[in-house]
Amino acid sequence: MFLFIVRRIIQTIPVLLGVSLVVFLIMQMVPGDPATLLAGEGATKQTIEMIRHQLGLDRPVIIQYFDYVVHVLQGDFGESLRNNRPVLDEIMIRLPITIELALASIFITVVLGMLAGIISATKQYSAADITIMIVALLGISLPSFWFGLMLIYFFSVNLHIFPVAGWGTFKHMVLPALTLGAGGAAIVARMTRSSMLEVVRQDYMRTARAKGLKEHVIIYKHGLKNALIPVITVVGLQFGALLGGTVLTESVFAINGLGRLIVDAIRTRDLPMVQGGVLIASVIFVFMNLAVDILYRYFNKRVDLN
Amino acid sequence: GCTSDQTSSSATGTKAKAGGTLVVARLSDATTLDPHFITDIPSANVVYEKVYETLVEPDKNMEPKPLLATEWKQIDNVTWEFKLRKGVKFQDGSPFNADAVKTNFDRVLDPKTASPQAGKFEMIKEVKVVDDSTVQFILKYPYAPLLSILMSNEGDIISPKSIKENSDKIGRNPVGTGPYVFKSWKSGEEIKIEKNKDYWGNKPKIDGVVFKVVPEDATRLAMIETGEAHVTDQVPVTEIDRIEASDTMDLYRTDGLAVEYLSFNTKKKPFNDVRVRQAIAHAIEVDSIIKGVYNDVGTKANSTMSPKVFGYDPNIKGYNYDINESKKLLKEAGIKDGLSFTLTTSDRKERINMAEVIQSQLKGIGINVKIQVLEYGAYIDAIAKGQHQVSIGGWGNATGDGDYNQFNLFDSKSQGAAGNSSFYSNPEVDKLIESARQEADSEKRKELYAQAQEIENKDVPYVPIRNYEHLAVTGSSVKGLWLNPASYLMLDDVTVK
Amino acid sequence: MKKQFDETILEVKNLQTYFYTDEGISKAVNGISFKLKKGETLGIVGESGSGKSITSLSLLGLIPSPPGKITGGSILFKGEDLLAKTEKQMRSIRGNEISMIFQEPMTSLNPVYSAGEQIAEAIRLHQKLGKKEAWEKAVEMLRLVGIPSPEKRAKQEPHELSGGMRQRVMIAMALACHPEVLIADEPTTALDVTIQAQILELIKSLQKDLGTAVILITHDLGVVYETCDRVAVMYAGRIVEYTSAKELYNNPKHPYTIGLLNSLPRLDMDQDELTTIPGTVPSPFNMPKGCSFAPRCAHAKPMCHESVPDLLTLDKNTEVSCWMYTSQWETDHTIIEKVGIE
Amino acid sequence: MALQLVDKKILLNVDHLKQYFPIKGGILGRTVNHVKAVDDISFHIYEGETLSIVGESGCGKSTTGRAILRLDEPTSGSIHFKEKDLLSLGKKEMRKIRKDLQVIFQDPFASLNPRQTIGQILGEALAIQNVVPKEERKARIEELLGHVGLRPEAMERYPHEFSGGQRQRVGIARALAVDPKLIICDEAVSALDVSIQAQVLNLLKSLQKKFSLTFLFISHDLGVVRHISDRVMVMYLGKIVEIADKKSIFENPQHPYTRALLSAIPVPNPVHQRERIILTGDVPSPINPPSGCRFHTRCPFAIDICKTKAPELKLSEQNHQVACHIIN
Amino acid sequence: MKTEIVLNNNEIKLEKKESQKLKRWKVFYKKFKKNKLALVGGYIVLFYILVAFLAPLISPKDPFAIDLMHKLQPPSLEHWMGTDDKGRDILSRIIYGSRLSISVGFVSVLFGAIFGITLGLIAGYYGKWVDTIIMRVVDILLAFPGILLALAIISALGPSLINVMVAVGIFSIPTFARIVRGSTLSVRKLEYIDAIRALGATDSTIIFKHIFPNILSPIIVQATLKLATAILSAAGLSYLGLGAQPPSPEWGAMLSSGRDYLFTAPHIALFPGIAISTLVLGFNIFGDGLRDALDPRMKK
Ligand SMILES: Nc1ncnc2c1ncn2[C@@H]1O[C@H](COP(=O)(O)OP(=O)(O)OP(=O)(O)O)[C@@H](O)[C@H]1O
Ligand SMILES: Nc1ncnc2c1ncn2[C@@H]1O[C@H](COP(=O)(O)OP(=O)(O)OP(=O)(O)O)[C@@H](O)[C@H]1O
Ligand SMILES: [Mg+2]
Ligand SMILES: [Mg+2]
Repeated sequence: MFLFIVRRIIQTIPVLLGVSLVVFLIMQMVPGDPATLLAGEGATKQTIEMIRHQLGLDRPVIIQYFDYVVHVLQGDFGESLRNNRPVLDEIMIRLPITIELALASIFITVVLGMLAGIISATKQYSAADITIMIVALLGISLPSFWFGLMLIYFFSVNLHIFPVAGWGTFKHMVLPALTLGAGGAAIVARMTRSSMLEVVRQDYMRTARAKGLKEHVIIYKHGLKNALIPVITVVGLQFGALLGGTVLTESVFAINGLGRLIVDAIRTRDLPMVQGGVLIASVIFVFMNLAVDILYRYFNKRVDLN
Repeated sequence: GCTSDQTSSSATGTKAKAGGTLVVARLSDATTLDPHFITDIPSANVVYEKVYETLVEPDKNMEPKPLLATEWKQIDNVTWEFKLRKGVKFQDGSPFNADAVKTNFDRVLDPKTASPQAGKFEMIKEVKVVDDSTVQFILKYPYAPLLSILMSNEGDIISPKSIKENSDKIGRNPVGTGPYVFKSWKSGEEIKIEKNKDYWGNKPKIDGVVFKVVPEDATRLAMIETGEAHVTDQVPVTEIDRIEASDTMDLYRTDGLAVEYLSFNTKKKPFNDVRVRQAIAHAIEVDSIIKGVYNDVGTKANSTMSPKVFGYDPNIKGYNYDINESKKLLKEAGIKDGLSFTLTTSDRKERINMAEVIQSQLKGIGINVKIQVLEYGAYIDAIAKGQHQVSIGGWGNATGDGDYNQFNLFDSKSQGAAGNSSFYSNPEVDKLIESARQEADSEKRKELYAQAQEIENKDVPYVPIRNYEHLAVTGSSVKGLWLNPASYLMLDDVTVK
Repeated sequence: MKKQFDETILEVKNLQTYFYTDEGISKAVNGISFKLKKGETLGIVGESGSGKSITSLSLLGLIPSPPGKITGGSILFKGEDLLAKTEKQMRSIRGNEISMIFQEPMTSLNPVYSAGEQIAEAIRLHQKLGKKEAWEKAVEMLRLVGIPSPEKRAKQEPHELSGGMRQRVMIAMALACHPEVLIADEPTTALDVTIQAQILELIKSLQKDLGTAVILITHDLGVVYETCDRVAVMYAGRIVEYTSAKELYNNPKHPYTIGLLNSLPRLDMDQDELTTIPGTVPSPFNMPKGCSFAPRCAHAKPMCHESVPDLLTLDKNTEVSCWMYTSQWETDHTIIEKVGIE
Repeated sequence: MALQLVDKKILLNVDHLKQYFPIKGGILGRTVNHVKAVDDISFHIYEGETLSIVGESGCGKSTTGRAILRLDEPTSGSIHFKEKDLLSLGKKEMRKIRKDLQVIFQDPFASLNPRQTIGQILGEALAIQNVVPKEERKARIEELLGHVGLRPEAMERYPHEFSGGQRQRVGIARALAVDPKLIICDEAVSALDVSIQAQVLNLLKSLQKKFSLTFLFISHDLGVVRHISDRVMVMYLGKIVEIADKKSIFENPQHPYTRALLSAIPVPNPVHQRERIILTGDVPSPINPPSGCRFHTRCPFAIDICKTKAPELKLSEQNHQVACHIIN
Repeated sequence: MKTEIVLNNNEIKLEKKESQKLKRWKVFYKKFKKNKLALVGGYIVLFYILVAFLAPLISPKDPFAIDLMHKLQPPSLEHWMGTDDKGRDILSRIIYGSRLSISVGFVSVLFGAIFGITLGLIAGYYGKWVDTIIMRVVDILLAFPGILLALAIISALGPSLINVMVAVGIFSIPTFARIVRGSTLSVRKLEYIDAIRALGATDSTIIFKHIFPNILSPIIVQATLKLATAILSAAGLSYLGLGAQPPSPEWGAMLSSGRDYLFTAPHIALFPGIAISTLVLGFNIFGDGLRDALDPRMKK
């Protein structure tokens, strides 16, 4: 297992290099120049040139990239072009928030989703099942920004239960986590249901019955643990999607997260910031995947470690 | 393309000790708090006349008033002398004096500083210390609007101690003489400033201000409604009816210095033909844009200069809505079988809406408009490079002086990034702008600008659409807030219940 | 192998299990009857799809429902009809008095629990033992089925065990509560011959020690011969011949049984060509009207296509379901001799 | 089938064939170990005969077959088919020679593309090797179907509409389509019910006669093997332990493993009951096979030398080779 | 020969060729129909596709006609869904917008599917280092936050519906590639692939003729589900101002333009919201139904 983890971590290096190269190339393609944006309106060509030089943007592209990679390998992510702050500092402000948000929504995703899925599966084709599945599907099909604003107006403006925006306390987390977790919960519910229905057909479930076990023991003890395996995968992917997909929710709830940082950086052509943000997001994603695989292996011992 | 930057106005403290913290919700975070590097309003708004003060400040009509300088006079064409306020201390305890002023201007002008604002002070040859409380500005050439620049944000006076000790950290640790002291900045989230207990003037009534970043319009309003925030100064025009009807929110409106316009790339066919430009100007029904798109926020513009800017000429007629005239002009220009062009705009909602309405209006005279919405960075890039055919833009005015408008928008030297997005070039206009710069007599300056505007009106490189009006929403507990014409929040008299 | 069996422990009478599916009704088990005596081994043989597994699942009330349903007959276990029992009563019988080993050792164990846990679970349930005692008993059972170092193996999960070991775990699980009836549904089909020999040997010896009655389901006639006392041959949901194991080989009666024995490549003689049964098993949704073997039977007469013959008792030991042995059949020796065993 | 043993021609010669499957591991995912699925075996097949490979699951039967067909690339060794070294052929040449080497698989459900009709399946086989001109294909397909006892209408139908036995016939027809010399039958009848199995075995035998085919017949069912083979090869854990004429193997098995294997088969015949040798334990893993003779861990007769020295395949009597220290 | 005669009495009478195909469809439809929900999904999708095709015929008004005098009108007999902030008829815009939103779904999924399937097939079939390289590249795509990729692409290429499709398409590549690779791996192990290889078929024949058709079901299912995601992603991009160019009535753009009127004129956001949700819902349950109907194990 240890070897497996180490190997996986080593394997991420080329992936991350690839990510940084893609970011770099894309940012070269994107029209718009950080210096012009920095200079503000009405700046003269000389001013813009001076800023370009200051930022080192007048060097050949290849050199810029190599320089970047060399620095990153030394743990130096550079400084924001926009506000000259170390990229890593800026990211570290957002990272905990993003992770908290992601965890809170994953919590909602898992708890709501699995509960609904199990109820649905054990009562297949009942009214409860159909209702849950329709609600779940609605959950998937609502655009998150819309859902978020609706939640704000209902729970914050009208009922004054939760604060509108910001981050920090438990109350702050509820609405964003709900907004972000709802779609995932719906997916998890459906996955749990179908996985559960699949497991119910397995031979070992028949063995359990042949032992004379009670039905709920069969479902929850023998079934659920096996049904979890595909659910874990989905939850993992969902978590990955959360890291990138939080931008809208972060905007709606004014959460100072990584997603917004990266989007803002793209908008201001703040290359080091985009690079750093995307790299860190990728690292998290990769580690998430790793965690999922480890969990997966924990639940599914049949998978060999290769 | 939004509008622009700085103007002035000042926060002279008031008495009353109401206390409380004012929470301001706004679209974006500051980038730096170093006035020599600030190029955007969200940054300037935090420090301008709050943490820092300028030598002179603008009043509600953009007229200069004493602030750190108590009086000033023009000694000759190129020499201005300022008497400084005595007994003022910076927030770090260092004294405010002539040396401090000199240190500031030396810094911004030093090429090593690489300040993007250096260009604005380019006419200054040197700042001379006469005595501890007197300085002289020696200019390279006569420059009438000097005061207007000194009273804008880039004229903020920074503590000389911090300039000397950590010049490159000022962006994060602003120290000035103002009524508020910088407290903290959580990047991307909020900036806090606190009442300056040792302020030389009238101390603020509130304990401090928090500037919170809330990107979503609807969320900002929701925060005002629930009392989570007290002020927001970016308000969708579509919400004003609701705000006015609400008893938890108050709407504040004030005329701005900016103008929105349609800009033709006069280098590109067929817009190099003045008749085509005139034809289009006649085909746009501005009133319905202002009502339909802007919900009557702002007024119909006749010039690219707003009425509040020095040099504005109310006699310019502009182009009336006249389809027949328009068709006739097009015919004269030899355009028979219709005209198609791309209208480029940035991704601001109102601008897009405006583009759609213009598109539908021009359809009336057989002009086929394709709308191209570009993300801000790409938009700036396209305009600077002159890749657009026709664009929607706006020009604010950091100083309230006509030069800032005329020079950037019309002078041949400003083509592209510097502001002249129509790539307009008319030697006559160039000359008028140059002379107005150097003319000390304000009546004569006004006359020169009037002449320039007359020509520009005839040439229509821009079709002026709307004079800005700034909106702010406050919670009903907030009293005494005002916005100056450059859209800065003025907090001198603010109280929060 | 001469044993004396007296007490009937399980009696199945005219059991019918149908599946109601989209394509139609599948009469998987279509009226079968047999008896199982204490300590006896009954073999059920038949080709794939003949209803062997469904028969065994019916006995335990484990038919997947829907679409399956027991539509008739009775299952008397120690004189009581299992079909009349509640689900709760059935649970106390399953795994306790009647237990089962399944066809697929690879998939019949829950992959996420250790072997020991899975055995101990049944013990705790039925014998009301504590966690620790149950575990010890489970280890004991593993030792009994011949797993070396059972303490260690008990802690391992199914994927760490070989196929043969898994099947032993299944057996240990089934025998843990000393059931009176053990149903083994093709317990060795998935295993290699040398392992199969081990497992069959094990079942035989355990049966001798514990006195359990066994129903052994298989399609391997050799296994039946070596392991069983009596045999029921199933074809398309029915028992076509019910006799002692010896009798089956020495003197098969039903044309299907005869055909089956003939198709088997023999280890003891050279054949240039195998005798085959023509055609294939009829589709369960499309059963012939009369005897279901009639379309493949070389002797079939019009009457065979008309109606199904009852199970006919030929002598004390043998029952057969074939018109040939009824009085209605005008014996035609030529045909019988032709297909008769060489 | 009385074979003329005198002038037998070797059709296929396998020499020191090894097939190791790498096991990836370690930090960099390098190959850390191998599954020694087939470990240095040599044998040959005569033209027109049926050679069977028997042995327990995982002993390398299929791997041998697949290596001959180059479905997997063998690790080392050589395979000569009609004097040509298959392993040195290029991709194109190999494709050509595939005409002579065909295969029939075990699973009647997995061995036909469910989305093609029988006609398409056979037609494609004909097209790939361009056996007959396009116009004649249909007639040829009908002929092939006739050979395997299916009616021409079967052409229009999909595999799922057939029973297992019928599908297996289609598989046989596909193999026959290209007029092969050698057909490898990998458990070709194992999945079939006895009554159907007999039909297919008969068919294979009659086709062999008709088209003078050579079979490499892989099976674990000794009854079937005895029925169909001329010679039998017994494998254990990637090695050949015994190879001999059918008669010799079944009447006079020499290797302890062969004997155990034969004795383990339940036989419904009281006369032929042998004394059963019950082997203990499981087949060891082919990743770390036991040293010396691979069977020594389960062999009731193992002596010291068995643990250290691997026995070689030696002629014990005419046409009968055994790899065992005790015998040799 | 015995066996030849044997099969005659056993062979089922052959129906005509057409009816064979028909029968397969019928079986599929029968299974599919069982799932009432899926059927509803299918009908919803069909309904929207019809609407898209018939847009010019059924749309009551000109979807582009701006009428600032009658803006923000609530639903009425004249305007069934009211008018938007420029006085355009929302119903007509939704009708025309169905063309855009459905094409966004289809084109982007097609784009993602073509690349994803090709990559997945190649990786799965050839294995070894080819697989390693392709899957690492796919990992990069997967690790790359989707919306950022879109943002970057659109910033680079300029916003337009086509570029939205490209962007959304690109981030559905990994999903397709992974699914296809997995399925390819399992199909590749099947004996008929070895059989056709033993016959001497070329790799491309094997991949495209034998593997591809047999992994279609998971692809189709994935595609219907992705269609739903794609439409939502496009809406999300519109919200960020990166979607369709005005005045095109793409639903996501309509929805996000309505967010300024959530309280003053909620119908502006409501109707496109409903349109998106129902279409996405339709695709989702249709996809689920397909999965069940195409899954041979789901006999029910
Ligand atoms: N869940 C089910 N739904 C519908 N039909 C079923 C189901 N399970 C079994 N059947 C049918 O019942 C019949 C008997 O099946 P059964 O499993 O008892 O056969 P078997 O004799 O055990 O065969 P095998 O040797 O293959 O295990 C078959 O025709 C099968 O199609
Ligand atoms: N592609 C492969 N990669 C790794 N190991 C393999 C591969 N193919 C076969 N093996 C291993 O090689 C050994 C021999 O396998 P092979 O399939 O030849 O056995 P077999 O004798 O045909 O068994 P069976 O009777 O089960 O078909 C087994 O241990 C198997 O796990
Ligand atoms: Mg069975
Ligand atoms: Mg094999």
